[in-house]
Amino acid sequence: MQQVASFAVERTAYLNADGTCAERLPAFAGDRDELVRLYRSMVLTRTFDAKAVALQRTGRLGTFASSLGQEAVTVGIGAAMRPEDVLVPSFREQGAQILRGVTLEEIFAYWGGDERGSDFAGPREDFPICVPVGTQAAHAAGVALAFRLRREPRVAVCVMGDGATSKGDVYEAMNAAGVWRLPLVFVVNNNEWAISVPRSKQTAAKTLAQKAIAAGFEGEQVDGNDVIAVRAVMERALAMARDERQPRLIEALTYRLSDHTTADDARRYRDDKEVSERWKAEPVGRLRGFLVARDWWSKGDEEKLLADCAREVDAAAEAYLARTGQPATAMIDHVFAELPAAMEGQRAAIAALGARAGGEGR
Amino acid sequence: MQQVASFAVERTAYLNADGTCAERLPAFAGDRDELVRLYRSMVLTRTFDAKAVALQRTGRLGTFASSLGQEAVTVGIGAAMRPEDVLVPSFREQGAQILRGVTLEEIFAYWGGDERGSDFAGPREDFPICVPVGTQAAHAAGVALAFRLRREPRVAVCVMGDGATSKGDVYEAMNAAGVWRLPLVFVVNNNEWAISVPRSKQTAAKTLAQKAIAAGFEGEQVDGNDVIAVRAVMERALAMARDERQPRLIEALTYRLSDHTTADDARRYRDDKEVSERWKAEPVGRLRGFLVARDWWSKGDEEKLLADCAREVDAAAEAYLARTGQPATAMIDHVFAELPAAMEGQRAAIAALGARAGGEGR
Amino acid sequence: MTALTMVEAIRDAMARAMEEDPDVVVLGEDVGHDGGVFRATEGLVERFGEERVIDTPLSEALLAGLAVGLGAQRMRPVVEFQFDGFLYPAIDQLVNHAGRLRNRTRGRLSCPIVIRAPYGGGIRAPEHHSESPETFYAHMPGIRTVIPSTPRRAYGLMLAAIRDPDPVVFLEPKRLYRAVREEVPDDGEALPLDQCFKVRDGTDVTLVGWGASLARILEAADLLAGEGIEAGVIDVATLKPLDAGTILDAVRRSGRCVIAHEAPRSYGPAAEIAALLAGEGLFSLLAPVERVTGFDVPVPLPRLEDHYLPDAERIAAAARRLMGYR
Amino acid sequence: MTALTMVEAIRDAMARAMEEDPDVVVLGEDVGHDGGVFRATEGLVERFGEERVIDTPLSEALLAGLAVGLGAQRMRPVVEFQFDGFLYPAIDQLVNHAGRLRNRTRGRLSCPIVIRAPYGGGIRAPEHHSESPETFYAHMPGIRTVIPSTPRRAYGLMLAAIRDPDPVVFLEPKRLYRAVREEVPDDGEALPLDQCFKVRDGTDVTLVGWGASLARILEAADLLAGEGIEAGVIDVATLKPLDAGTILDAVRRSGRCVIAHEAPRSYGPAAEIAALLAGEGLFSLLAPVERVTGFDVPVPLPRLEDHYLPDAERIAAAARRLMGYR
Ligand SMILES: Cc1ncc(C[n+]2csc(CCOP(=O)(O)OP(=O)(O)O)c2C)c(N)n1
Ligand SMILES: Cc1ncc(C[n+]2csc(CCOP(=O)(O)OP(=O)(O)O)c2C)c(N)n1
Ligand SMILES: [Mg+2]
Ligand SMILES: [Mg+2]
Repeated sequence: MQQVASFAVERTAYLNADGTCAERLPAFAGDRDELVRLYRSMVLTRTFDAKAVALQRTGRLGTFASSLGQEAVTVGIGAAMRPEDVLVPSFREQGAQILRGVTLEEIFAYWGGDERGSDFAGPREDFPICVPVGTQAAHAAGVALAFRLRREPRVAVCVMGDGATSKGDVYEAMNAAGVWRLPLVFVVNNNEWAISVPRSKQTAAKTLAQKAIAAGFEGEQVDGNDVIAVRAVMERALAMARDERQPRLIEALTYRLSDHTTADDARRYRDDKEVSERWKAEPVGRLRGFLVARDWWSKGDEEKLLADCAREVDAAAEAYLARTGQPATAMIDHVFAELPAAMEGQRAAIAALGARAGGEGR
Repeated sequence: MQQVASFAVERTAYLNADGTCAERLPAFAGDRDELVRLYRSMVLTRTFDAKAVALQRTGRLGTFASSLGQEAVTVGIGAAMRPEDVLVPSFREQGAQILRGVTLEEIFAYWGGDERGSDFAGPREDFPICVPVGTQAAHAAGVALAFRLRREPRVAVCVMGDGATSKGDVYEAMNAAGVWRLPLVFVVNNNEWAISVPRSKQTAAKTLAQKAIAAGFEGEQVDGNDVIAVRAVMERALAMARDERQPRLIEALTYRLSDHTTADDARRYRDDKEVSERWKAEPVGRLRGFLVARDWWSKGDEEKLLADCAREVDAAAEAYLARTGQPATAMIDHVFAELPAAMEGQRAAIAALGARAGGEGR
Repeated sequence: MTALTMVEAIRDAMARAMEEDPDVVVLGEDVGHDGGVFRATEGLVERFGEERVIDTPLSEALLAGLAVGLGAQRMRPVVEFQFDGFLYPAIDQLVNHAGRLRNRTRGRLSCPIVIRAPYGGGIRAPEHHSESPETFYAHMPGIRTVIPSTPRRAYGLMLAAIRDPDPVVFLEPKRLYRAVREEVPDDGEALPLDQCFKVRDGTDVTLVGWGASLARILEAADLLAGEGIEAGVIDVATLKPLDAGTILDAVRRSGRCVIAHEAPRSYGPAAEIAALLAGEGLFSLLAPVERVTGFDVPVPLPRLEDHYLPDAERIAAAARRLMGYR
Repeated sequence: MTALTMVEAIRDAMARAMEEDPDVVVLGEDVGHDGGVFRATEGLVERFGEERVIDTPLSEALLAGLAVGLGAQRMRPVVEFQFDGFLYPAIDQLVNHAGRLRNRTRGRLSCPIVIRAPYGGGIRAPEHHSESPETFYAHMPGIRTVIPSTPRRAYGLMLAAIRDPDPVVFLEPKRLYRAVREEVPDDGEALPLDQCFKVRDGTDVTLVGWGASLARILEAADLLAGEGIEAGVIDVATLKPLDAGTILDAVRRSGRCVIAHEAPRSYGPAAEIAALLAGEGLFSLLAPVERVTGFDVPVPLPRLEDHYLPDAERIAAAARRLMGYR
C-alpha cells in the first residue's frame, strides 16, 4: 500500500474565555476602534435578538431565530466582507446583515411576515434570508461564478449551520466551488445543534471543516466565540478567494445558547446544565474582558453602548410596528416582471378580497 | 494555529501491467481455481458486452452500457461478496451481477426494454440496475440500515461511477453510513469519464477516495485493472463492514475503453491515442499474463474458455430473442400490490389497446 | 377515552402500528427526544427505543431514498418530513424509485413506506412552511396520496397507510393538528384508502375538498344553509387513487360543484375533479364547476396569507353563483 | 436558407441569444465538446468559448441552484438537463427559489433563467428517459412552462424564453428533435410566451395538445377529415401561463374537445384544460371532454411503450365518440 494523499485541519483561536490571549494577535486587533466596532455590533445584535424574541412572545412578530451566543460568528463575517461582496445567509446571520447595512426595521419586517423586509435598501445584491436549509449554497456558487465570468474582484460568502452540512446540495455547491475555483467562502456556524439533533448525530466527521476535503479545497476551524479569530480567518479567506480564486470552508465553533427558534423548547432535548456551562465561553463578555484588560473600555462606555443599542432597536421596532400594510395585490404584483394577461383575472379576484377585508393587508 | 485532524488516502495494487507482481500477494492468489474463476468471469463479461453491443448495432437491443476495460472492478466486487449480501448497482456492473447469479438472458432482457429482466431469479434481494446516477446510494443505506436494525451479518455494496461522486444524494448516503456505522461498502468505478466530462472537470478532489473523509469514514484507492487487488480490498472492506460496522469507500482506478453507451461517440471528446494507451493496462490481459507466467493457463485453456463464453452468451442471446412478449396489461398489473378499483378502467383500456395491436407486446 | 387532537390521533396510529408490527420504524429530523416539531412522535422513542424511532441527519433526499432501501428489505418505514416546503428534495426518489420499484422488478421488490409531512397554511408560519404540494404526489404513478381532515379519519387512514403494501404520501393539515378534538377509539380499525367521505348531505350544490379546506367548506355549508341552500360536502381524503364514483354520484344529484383547496389554481388538484365532471359528469352539470383555490403565486408571508387561503366566504360565494343556474 | 430540425433550430436560437447578449451562458452536463447528448449545443463551445458554454459536474440540484445565483447577478443562464427523468432534483430549487426570488425580494433580485430538457417518449430510450413531467412545472407559481412542437416554434419560443426576465422551463419533445425539417429563418424574431397556436381549422371538434402529441393529433385530424369530420387543432405550446381564450374560443365553436398528452392521466396537464371547459366553457360543450393520455403507471420500457403513448388512432377514436353527441 502506498499513501497517495494526506490532509490536515487546523484551528485558529486568539482569545481565551477570560479575555486573555493565547496567541499573537492579528494586526487589526491593535486598533481599538475596530475592536469597539466589533464589540458594538455584537451587542447591537444581541439587543436586537432579545427584542425580537420579546415581540414574538407578545404576538407582534412571527417565529424568530435568535443568534444568542453566536454573535462573534456573524459579526466576524460581516466585518471582514467588503460592501461589493455578496452575503448569502441562512436565517441566523442578522449580525452580518446589520453590519452590511440591512436595517433593523427590515429584519423585523421579514420575521413579521412582510416580504418587503427582503427588499433591502442597503446591500442590494445580497441574498435574502434562506429558510430551506442548505439551498442557498448553490446560489452562492452561482453568484461566485458570475463574479468569475465577469472578472470582478468580489467574493460570495455563504453561511450555514452544522446541520446544513448534511445536505447534499451543500456538498454539490462545494464541489462546484472546488472544481471551478470560485471566489466563494463557506462558513459553517457550528452551534452544535440542529434543532434537537446534536452535532454527533449529524455526522461522524471529526470536524465539519473536513467536509471541504471532499470538494478538493481546504477547510479550517476557528473559535467561533472569538470575534478576533473569526474576523482574522475570514479576512484571510476572503483575500485568498478574491486574489487567488481559492474557495475555503471555515467551521466556526460556537454554541446556540437560545432555543432553536421561538417555536422551540430546547429543554425537551438538552440539559440546562450544558447550556449554563457554555455561557462561560460566550463571545460578548469575552471581547469585553479583553477590551477592559487593555483599558479600552469602561463601565461608562458599556452603559452608554447598552443604552444606544436599546434606543436604536426600540426605534426600529416602533417603525416596524407602525408600518402600513401592503395591499392584497402585492402578493401577485411581484411574481413576474410584468403580470401575464392570463393572471389578470386572479389579480382582480385578489383586489376584491383586499377590498372585502377593508383595504390593505396587515 | 493548531492541527486538530489529519487524514490519509492509500492505494493498493499487486499486479503490474505485464502481469508481474509489485507486492506480496493476498492468500487467495495462491489458489489457481479462484484466479481462474476471476479470469473466466472477466472474459465472460467481456464476451457478453461485445454481444450486447452487436445486438444493439443490429437493432435487437436498446441502448447498452459496456464495461469494456472495467471488468476487474465489477468481477472483483462480485467475487468478494457473499450470496446474502445485497448488491446495489449502477448500470455497468454486469460482471458482478453475473457472478451473483443474475442470468445473461435477464440482463439482455433489461436492456432490450423488458421489465422482466429485473425480476432476477437469482439474487432476489439485489437491486435492479439504477439509471438516475447516484440515486441508488440512499437505497444501499436503507438496505444496510435494515441489516443493522435486524442484526443480520450482511453487507450492502453500492457501486457508482466517478461522475456519481458529484451527486449530493451520494454524499447524503455516505454521511448517513458514517454516522450510523452502517454495514455498507461504496465502490467508485473511476473510469475517468462521465460521458464526455473527464474526472478533472468533475471535482478538484485529488482522489475520489477522500470523499469519504467528509462522511467520517475511510476511503482508499485500488488499482481497478488488477482484479486481485480489487477482490482483496473488497474482502477486507466487507469484513470490516460485517464485523465491525465500519463503512468504507473504495475508489477503483480504471478506464472506460468503450464509448459511454451505444448511444455515445467518444471520439467527439477524447483522443483515440489516449484510449489506445490505456488498452495497455486493461485487466483481462494482465491477469492472463500472471496466470501464464505461473504456468496456470495455457493456449488451450484460453481457446476453450473463449469458445465456452461465446457459446454461453450466444445461447443467452438466443433465449432472449426468442422470449415471448408481455401482454400490454403488464404495464399496470405490477404498479400496486393490488389494482385499485379506480384503475380498473385504465386497465381495460390498456387491454383493449393490446388487443388492437394483436395480442401481446413486443 | 378522551377526545384527541389530530396530531394525537396520528401518534396513536403510529404507536399501534409499531406495536403490531416490528418492521414499522419511524424516521425523520427531530422525531426522537424532541418528539417532532409538532410532537407527532412524542413519547415514541421512550416507548420503542432509538432503533425504531430514528433521528436522521438533515437530509431530505436521503430520507426518501432510505425509505426505498428499507422498504425493499420489507421494513415499513414511516418517515416524517418536517414541513411541506422541505419535501421537494424527496420528489426525485419518490417518482423515480418509490413509485416504481414494484413495477420495475415485476413485484420482486416493493416499497411499503409512508411519507408524512405537515402541510398547508393558516398558522402564520415562516416562509416555505405553508405549502400545499399535493398535486406533485397525486400525479405520480404508483403512489397513494392521503390527506386527513379530522382526528378520527387521521387515525384510520394512517393505520391503513402503514399497513398498505405500497408507498403512501400522507399530508397532515397542520392548521388542524390541534384545532379540534374528537373521540378516537384506538381500536386498530383502518379506513379504506380509496373512498371519499360523504360528510354532509345536501343536493343543491356539492362542495368538495380535503384537509384544512374542509373546515372552511363546512363553515360555508352552514352559511349557505342559513340562506336555504343545502350543500352536500365530500371529503376527498384519498386524493389518489381518486374515488370518482362518490363525487360523480353527488354531482349527479346536485348538478353543481365547488372544489376548494389551498394549492395554487393552475394545474392544481381541483382540476382533476373538474375534469372528471367535464368528462363522465358532464350531463349532470347545471352550472359551471367552480374552483376556489390559492392563486398562482407563492404563498404570501403571514401578513397577506389570509387573502390567499380560500375561506368560507369565498366558497359560499362560489356556491351562490352556481345557484343562479338551473 | 436550409430547412432545420428542431434541435438545430433550438441551437440557432441559443447561438443568436448568445451573440446578442453577453450575459447569456449555457451550462449543463456534456454541453461543451460533446455538444450535449442530443447535440443541441453542438458548436457553441467552439464559437463562444468554455466560459460561456460550461460543462458542469454531474449535479442536477446544483444546476438549478447555480442558475438562481447567476440570475440574481443578472446573468441569463440557459441550463440543459440531460433527460426529463433527471430534472426532479431541480424541483426544490425551482419551486422554492427560482419561482419566487423576484416575489420574495419585491423585485430586488430576479431569475431570468431557462431550464431546458428533452422530454417525452417514443424513441425507445432506457428507463427514466421517457418522462413527461410538465405538470410539475406548470403547477409552480412564478415559472413559465413552454413546449415547442415544430422547429420554427422552437426557435421563436426559445429566443423568447431566453429574453424573458423570469424563469422558463422549456421542455423539448425529443421524439421531434429530428423528426421533421422546416425553414427556420434566423431572424431573431421571438414568439409570444402566452399564446396558443391555432394549427388547423375545423369546427366539428377541437383537438388540443403540445409537443410530440401534436404530430399524433395532426395525424388524427387527417384520419377524421377522411371521414368527413373537420377537426380544429390547437398547439398549447405555452402551458403556463395558459392562453385560455384561444382554447375557449375554439371550443365555443366546436362544442367538442379532445386533449392529448403523454403524461400520466390523473392530476395531469389535460385536467387544467378540461377544468377550464367545465368552468367558463361549460355551456359551449356538446359532449364530454375527452382526455387521451398516458396511464397512471410508470412509462413502460420500450417493449410496451407503444401501448402507453397516445397515438392518432386513440385520439381519433375519442373524437369520433364525441361526434356521437349533438
Ligand atoms: C431543508 C430543510 N429541512 C428542514 C428544515 C427545518 N429546520 C429549520 S432549521 C433546522 C435545523 C438547522 O440546523 P443548523 O443547520 O445546525 O442551523 P441552526 O439552526 O443551528 O443555526 C431544521 C431542521 C429546513 N428549514 N429546511
Ligand atoms: C441524475 C442523472 N443525471 C444524468 C444522467 C445521464 N447520464 C447517464 S450516465 C452519465 C455519466 C455517468 O458517469 P459516471 O458516474 O462516471 O459513470 P460511468 O458512466 O462512467 O460508468 C450521465 C450524465 C443520469 N443517468 N442520471
Ligand atoms: Mg446548528
Ligand atoms: Mg465514469
